[in-house]
Amino acid sequence: MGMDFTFTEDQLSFVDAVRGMLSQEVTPERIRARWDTDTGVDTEFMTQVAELGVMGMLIPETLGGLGLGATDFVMLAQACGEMAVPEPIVEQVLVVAPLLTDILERGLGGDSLQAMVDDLISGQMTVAVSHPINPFINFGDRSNWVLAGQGEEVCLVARDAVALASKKSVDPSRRLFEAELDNANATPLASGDVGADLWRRTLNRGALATAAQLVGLAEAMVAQSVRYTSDRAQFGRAIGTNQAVKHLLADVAVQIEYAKPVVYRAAYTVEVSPSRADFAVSHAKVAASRAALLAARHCIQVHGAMGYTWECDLQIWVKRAWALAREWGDEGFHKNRIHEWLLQSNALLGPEFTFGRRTLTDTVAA
Amino acid sequence: MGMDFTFTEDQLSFVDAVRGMLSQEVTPERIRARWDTDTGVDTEFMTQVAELGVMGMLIPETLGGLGLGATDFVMLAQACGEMAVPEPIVEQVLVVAPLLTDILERGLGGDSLQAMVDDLISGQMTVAVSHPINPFINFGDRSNWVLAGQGEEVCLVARDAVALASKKSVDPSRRLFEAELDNANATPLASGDVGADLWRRTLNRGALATAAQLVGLAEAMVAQSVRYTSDRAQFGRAIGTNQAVKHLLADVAVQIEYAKPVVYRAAYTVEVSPSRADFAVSHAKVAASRAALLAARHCIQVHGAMGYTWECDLQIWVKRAWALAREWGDEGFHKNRIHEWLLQSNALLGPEFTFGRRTLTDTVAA
Amino acid sequence: MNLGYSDSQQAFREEVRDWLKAHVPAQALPSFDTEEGFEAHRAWERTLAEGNWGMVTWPEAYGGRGCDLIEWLIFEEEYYRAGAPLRVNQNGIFLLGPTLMEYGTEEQKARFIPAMASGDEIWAQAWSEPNAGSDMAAIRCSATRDGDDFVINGQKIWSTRAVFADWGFGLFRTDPDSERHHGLSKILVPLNADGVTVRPIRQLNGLPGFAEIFFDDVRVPAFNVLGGEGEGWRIAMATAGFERGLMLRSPARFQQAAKRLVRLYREHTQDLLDPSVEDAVLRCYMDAEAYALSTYQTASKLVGGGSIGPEASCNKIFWSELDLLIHETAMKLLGARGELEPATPSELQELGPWLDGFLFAQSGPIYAGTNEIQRNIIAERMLGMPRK
Amino acid sequence: MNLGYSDSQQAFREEVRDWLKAHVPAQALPSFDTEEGFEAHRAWERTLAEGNWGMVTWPEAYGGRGCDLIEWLIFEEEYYRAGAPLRVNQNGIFLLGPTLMEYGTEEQKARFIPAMASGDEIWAQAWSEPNAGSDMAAIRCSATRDGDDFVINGQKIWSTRAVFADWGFGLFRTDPDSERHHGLSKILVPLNADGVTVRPIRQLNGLPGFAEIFFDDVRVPAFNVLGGEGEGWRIAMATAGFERGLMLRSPARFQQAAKRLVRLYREHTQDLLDPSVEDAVLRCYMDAEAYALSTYQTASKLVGGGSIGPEASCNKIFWSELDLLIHETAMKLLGARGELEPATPSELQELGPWLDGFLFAQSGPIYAGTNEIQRNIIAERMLGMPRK
Repeated sequence: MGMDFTFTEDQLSFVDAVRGMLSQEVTPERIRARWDTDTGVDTEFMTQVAELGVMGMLIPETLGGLGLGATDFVMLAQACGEMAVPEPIVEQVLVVAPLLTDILERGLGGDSLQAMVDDLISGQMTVAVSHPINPFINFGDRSNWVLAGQGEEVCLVARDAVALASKKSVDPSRRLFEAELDNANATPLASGDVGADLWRRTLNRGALATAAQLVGLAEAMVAQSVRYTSDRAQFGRAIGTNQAVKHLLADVAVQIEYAKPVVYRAAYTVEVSPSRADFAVSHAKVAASRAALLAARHCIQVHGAMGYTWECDLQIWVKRAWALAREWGDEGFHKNRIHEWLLQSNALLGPEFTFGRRTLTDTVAA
Repeated sequence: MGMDFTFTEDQLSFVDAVRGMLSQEVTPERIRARWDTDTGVDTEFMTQVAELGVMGMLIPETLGGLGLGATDFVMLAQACGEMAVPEPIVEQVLVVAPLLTDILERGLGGDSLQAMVDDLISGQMTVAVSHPINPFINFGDRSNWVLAGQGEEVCLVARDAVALASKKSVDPSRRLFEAELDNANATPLASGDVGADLWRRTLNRGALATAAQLVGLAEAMVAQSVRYTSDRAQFGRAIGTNQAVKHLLADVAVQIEYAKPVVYRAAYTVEVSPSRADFAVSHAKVAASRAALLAARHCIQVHGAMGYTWECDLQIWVKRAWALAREWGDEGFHKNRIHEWLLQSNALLGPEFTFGRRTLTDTVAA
Repeated sequence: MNLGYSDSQQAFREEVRDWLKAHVPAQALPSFDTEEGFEAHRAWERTLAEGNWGMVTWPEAYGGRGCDLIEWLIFEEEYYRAGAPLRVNQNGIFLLGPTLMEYGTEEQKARFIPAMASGDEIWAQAWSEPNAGSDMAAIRCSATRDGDDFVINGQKIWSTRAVFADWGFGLFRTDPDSERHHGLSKILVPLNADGVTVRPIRQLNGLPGFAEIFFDDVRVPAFNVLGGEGEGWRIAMATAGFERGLMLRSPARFQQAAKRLVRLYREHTQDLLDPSVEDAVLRCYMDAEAYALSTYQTASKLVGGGSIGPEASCNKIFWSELDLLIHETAMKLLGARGELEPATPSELQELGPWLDGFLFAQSGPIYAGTNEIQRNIIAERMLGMPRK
Repeated sequence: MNLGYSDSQQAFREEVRDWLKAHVPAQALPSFDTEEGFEAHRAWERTLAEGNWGMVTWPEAYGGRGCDLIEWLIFEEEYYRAGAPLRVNQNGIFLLGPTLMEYGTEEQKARFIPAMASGDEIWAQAWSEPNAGSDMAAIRCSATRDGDDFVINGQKIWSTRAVFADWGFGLFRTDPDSERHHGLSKILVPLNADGVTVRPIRQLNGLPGFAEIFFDDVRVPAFNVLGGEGEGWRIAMATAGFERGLMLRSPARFQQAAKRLVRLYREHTQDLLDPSVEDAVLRCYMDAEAYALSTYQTASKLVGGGSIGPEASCNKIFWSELDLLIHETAMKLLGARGELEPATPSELQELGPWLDGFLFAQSGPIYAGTNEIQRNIIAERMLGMPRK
C-alpha cells in the first residue's frame, strides 16, 4: 500500500456520530453548570460516551476494548477540544488506557489493573496518571488509583495513600490537585529502562492528547468569532467587514490549517512507531499550541470588550487553550526536544525524511 | 538645571538648514549616478558639506573643530539616513573624528594626526577606521591612512601597507574593502586598557552612527510608501485606503516613534558619559534596526511588484537599512550586550534608573 | 537636552520615597473589584489625600502640590517602585478632575473636587453604550431638559468602577434631534439616584470590574452639566489627549513589571525555556524603557510650553502590546504552574501576580479605542493616508 | 492512513535519484535571468526531456511518465535534494501545459506541447497589466478579430521570463464592449512577432527577471486562441487552483532550504547570536515539514478522487512567510558578512546563496495575489465572513 494521508470512511463517520452527540450534550450552558458543582463532572454524560464505545477504543480486544489506534481517535480528541468537553475523556482514552495496556502487556500488573481497564471502558475514571512532567492531576479526586512516580519509577498507589491538595485553575472546568505520595504504600510496577520507556510513551500520548484538543479549541474560537463579528455592528456595519478583523482571523485559520496534518502525523507515529514519536509529537504540540494561543488572543480582540467578560462563552475555550498549552510539556519542553534532535550531527534532515525518517539505505550521507 | 529631553532652537535650526541642503543635493537620481562611477563618491558634495561646518562639529575647538557633542549631531545623522547619503559623512564626523581626538587628547599621536583632523574638517576622507567588529571598510580606498588593529591593539597604518580587496555589497552605494594589514609597517598607538577603551568608545559611536541613520532611513521609506499608496489605484481606489495597507505602515510608524528617543538618549550618553554608554547604545541599535528592517519589509510589501524592482527608488533605502543593521555590531552582538547587563545580579533595574543609572544613594537595595 | 534630575527633583523623589515607605500597606490590598477591596482602596485614597499626595499635579488649593509633568513621572516611578495600591479613583482624579478644573464653574469645583480628592466620592466613567463601543459618537442615552433638571434615560456599558462607585460621568444626548457628535453634554450623575440600576459585568477573572448602568427617568439638576449644554463632545476631545493617556498609563508601571520579569527570568534560566523567551525578556525591558524615554521627551516638550503632535496616537498600541508581551513571557517562564490562580500567600510568593496581570493585559488592546482603530488613526492623521 | 511509501514508490525515488546523480551539472548554472544562464537552463530542460524527466505527471505520449501527485512529490524531493537547476520553463510546463492538455485542440497540442517539453520553446506568462496587478479582471489589452487573425494592442507587465523567452501566453480582451472578467480570451503569442516590444524590468538583484511587453498591432492567427473566444477567465480560474500552486511551490524546496538553515545554524552556535535565531530555526524546520505534510494530505485526497476545499487558500501565505523567515534567519546567522554579494567561488562557499534567496523571498508575499488579498479570500471564502 502506498502513501495515503487520508482518514477512512469508517473513521470519518464514527467521528461525525460522536461529534453530533457531543454538540448536543456539551453546550456552554451545561459546561457552566458543571462549574457550580463540587465534582465538575457529569457522570451521566460519561456513561453516554462510554456507551458509544469511545472509552475503550484504544484498548486491545484481548483486554476488552476495540483494539483501535491513535489515528482512529485523533479527530475525536479534536472534537472534544472543539466542544470544550470538561471531562478528561481524551486523557482517559489516549493516556490512561494505553498506559494500563502497556503495563498489562509487559506482565507488570495483575487482576487489579484489568479491573481498572473494565472501569475505564464503562466510563468511570478509576485511575489517574500523575506523570512527572505535570505538577497537577486534573480530576485527581475522581480516581481510586494513581499511576505515579519520579524519574524512571512507575508505581501504583491507592488514593488513600495520596495526599491531594486542591488547586484552582484559571479554567473553571478543570479540577486540579497536587499529589503528595506516601511512598511506603506505593506498589512499584516498573523502573530503569522499562519505567523510563513507559513514562516516555505516556508523555508522548499526553502531549498528543493536548495537541489534538488545542486544534479543536482553536477551530471553535474562530467559528465563534466569525459569528460574532458577522452580527455585531459598529460605525453602521458588521465589524467583520473590516479588513483588520478579517486578517486577524485569517492568520489564525492559516495556523490551524497547518497544525492539523502535523497532529495527524503525530497520531500516526504514536500508533505505528511509538518509540520514534518524540519529534512528531513535540512538533504537533508546538504547532497546535501556537495556533490555539494565537486564536485565544485574536478572538478576544475581535470580540472587543465582550471578549473580556465572564459572560461571553469564548472564555471557556480561551482558558482551556491557555491550560492545555502548558500541560504534558510546555512550549519550552517541546521546542527543546526538537532542538536537541536537530542539532545531532547525524539527524536525518531534508525532504526525503518527512515520513519514517529511514526510507533509503544511503540516507545518512545526504 | 532639571530634566529636559528636548533639542535647543539652535540645534533644530542647524539641522533644518543642513537637511534642506541634503534634500537638494542628494536626490535618487544623483545617488544612482554615483553607482556608475569608480569611486562612488561626489567630492564636490563633500566639500559643500564641509563648508557648512558639519565635518568638524565634534572636534574640539583646540583642534580646529566646533567642539560640539553627539546630541548636536544626532539629528543630522538621522537626516543623512533619511536622504540615504552615500558618502560616509556620519562615520567621519561621529566615529573617525572622535577617535582621532581621543588619540590626540591622550597624547598618543602627533602632528600627522593633526593633519588628518584638518583634512577631515575640509571634507577629505583621509582616514578610515577598521574596527575589529567590522569585516569591511566602507570607502576604504579613499583614505591615505587606516586606524586598525586586533583585540586591544590600535595602530596607524599607511594605505600602502594595507592590501585592500574590493567586495560587492548588496547596496550599490557602498564600496566595501576587506583589509589585510602588513603589521611590520603599522605604527602602534595604544594597547592594553587604553586600546580596549579606544575601541569600545569607537564601537559605541559607530553603533550610534548606524542607529541614527537607520531611523532616518525608516522614516523615508514610510514617507515614500504613503505617497505611493495614496497615488496607486487598484480595484478602483487608492490602495492606501485599504486597512491592511494602513496597518502595515502604522506598525512601522509606531516602531520609529519609539526608536527615536532611544537613539537620542544614546547620543546623550555617548556625549556625557561615554564609559557607561554600552547599554544605551546597544538599545538604540536594536530599536533602530528593528524599525528599519520592519520598514524595509512592509514598504516593499505595500509597493507590490514595484517594490521589488531596480527601477523603484525604494531599493536605495531598503538596501542601506539591510547593510547598516549589520554594521558596527549586528542584532546578536547588541542583544547579547544587553543580556549580559540584565543578568548581572547588581544591575540597577527599574523605573528610577532610566537616566544616569545612579541617582540615589540607596539604589542597589531596590 | 539634559537627561539628569536637578537637586530639587532629586529631593522631591526622596520625599516621595520616604513618605511611601512609611505609608504603603505592608500587605497587598484585596482587589478593588470586591466590596471589601473597594473600601480598602478608598481608605488608601484618604491616606494619600491626608499627605497631599493624592494628585501631585493639582494646585495646592485642591490638595495637590502644583507639580509639573516631570515631577509627576518621578512620583509615579516611586509609586510603582513602592508597590503602592492601584488608584481606585483614577476615573475621578485623572479623567474628570482636570476637566472640572478647566470647564467647571466655581460652584461645581467647590462641590465636587474636595470630595473627589479626599476619596469620599469615588467616580465611575460611563462613556460606552451597547451600540457605541469604539464608535463613541453613536451615543443614544438621552438627557431631556425639564425645568431646572435633566431627565436621563438609556443605558451605558463597560463603566469601570461603577459597581461600587458613588458617582458617574459621561456623555448624554441633550438635543434629541442631534446626530453623531452634536448635541451631547457631559453630565455628572449620582449612582444612588432614583431610577439608576447598576448591573455588574464580570471580567475574565470573575470579578465585576465594570458594569452596565440603566437610567430610567433619572432626574439630575442642570447644575450637574459640565461645560455647557451641547459642549460634551468638544470637552471630551479636549481632555482625551496625551495627558489623560500619560496619567492612566505611566511608564513606571511597565518598567516595574519589566524589572520583575527580568528577575523571574534570572530564576528560571536553568529551565528548559522556550528559546523565544530570552529575546522577549530583552525586548520587554528595552521597550518599557523606550516608553519611558518617549514619555519624558513629550513631558519635556509640554513643560517647555510646546504641544503634542499626532504622533501621540502611537502610545496606546505601544504600551498595550508591551503589556501583553511582558505577561505572556512571564507565563512562559512559569510553565505548567502558570495556569494556577494563586490562592495562598505561598502560591502568590511563588507565582506572583502574573496570571491576573496576564488576564488584565488582554483588555489593553481593546479599551479606549481598539488597536485596530488606533492604527487607522495613525495611518490617516499622523501619516496622512487617504480615508476612502 | 498510511504514511509510508510503497515498494514501487521507493523504487521510483531511487530511479529519480540515480538519474539525477548522473546528470545534474556539477557546477551551478548562471542565473536564468542572464542570456548565458537562460540558454544553459534551456539545455538542462533538453537533458531532462531526453530522460523523460521533463514533467513526470504528463502522459507518456507527451514525454511524461503518467505519475500521480505522490510520485510528483517524491520527484521534487529528489530534485531539490540533488540541487538540480531551477526550471526556466516553469510557465510552460506547470502553467500552460496542463491547460493546453485540457482545453487545447488536437492541432494545438501537436503544435505546442512537444516543443514545450523539449525546451525548444520557452514560455513567458503575460497576466498583469500596469493597472491590473492584484485586480486581474481589470485587463485592458485588446485582441481584435480581423479575418482569421487577432490583432493585439496594449501592454502587459511583470511577465516572468519574457526577456529571453520564445512565446508568451495571457488574457486579452477580445470583446471590446465587455467589462471585468467577461469577454476575455487566452491567447498564445510569439514574442518575436512584428509589433512586440519587450522591455526588461530589473529586479532587486539587478537582473531582468521580468519584463513589460508592448503590443503594437501584433497579428496572431485565431489558431492561437486557447479554449474558445471569451472563455479566458473561466480557463484561467479552472487552472489557478491547488495543482498550480503545488507545482510552483513544492514543499521540497522549503524543506531543503530549512535543512541548509539548520546546518548554517550548527556552524554558528558559538557566535553571539540574536536570541530569536534558535526559535526561528526550529520554526523554519517545523513549518517546512508542516507544509510538506499538508501537501501530502491534499495530494492523497486528490489521488483518492477527492477535491480540494477553500482551505487551500492558506497555502500562499504559509509558504511565502516561511520562505521569508528562512532567509531572514540565515541573514542573521551570517551577521555583518551577510550584506556581501558572493562574487567568487570561495565567497559563495562561505556565504551560500542566502542573499539572493533573501532578495527573492521579498517577492513571495506579493506575486500571485498579495498576502493581503489572500487574507481577504481566506476570511470571506473559507471562513465565510461578510464582504461588505
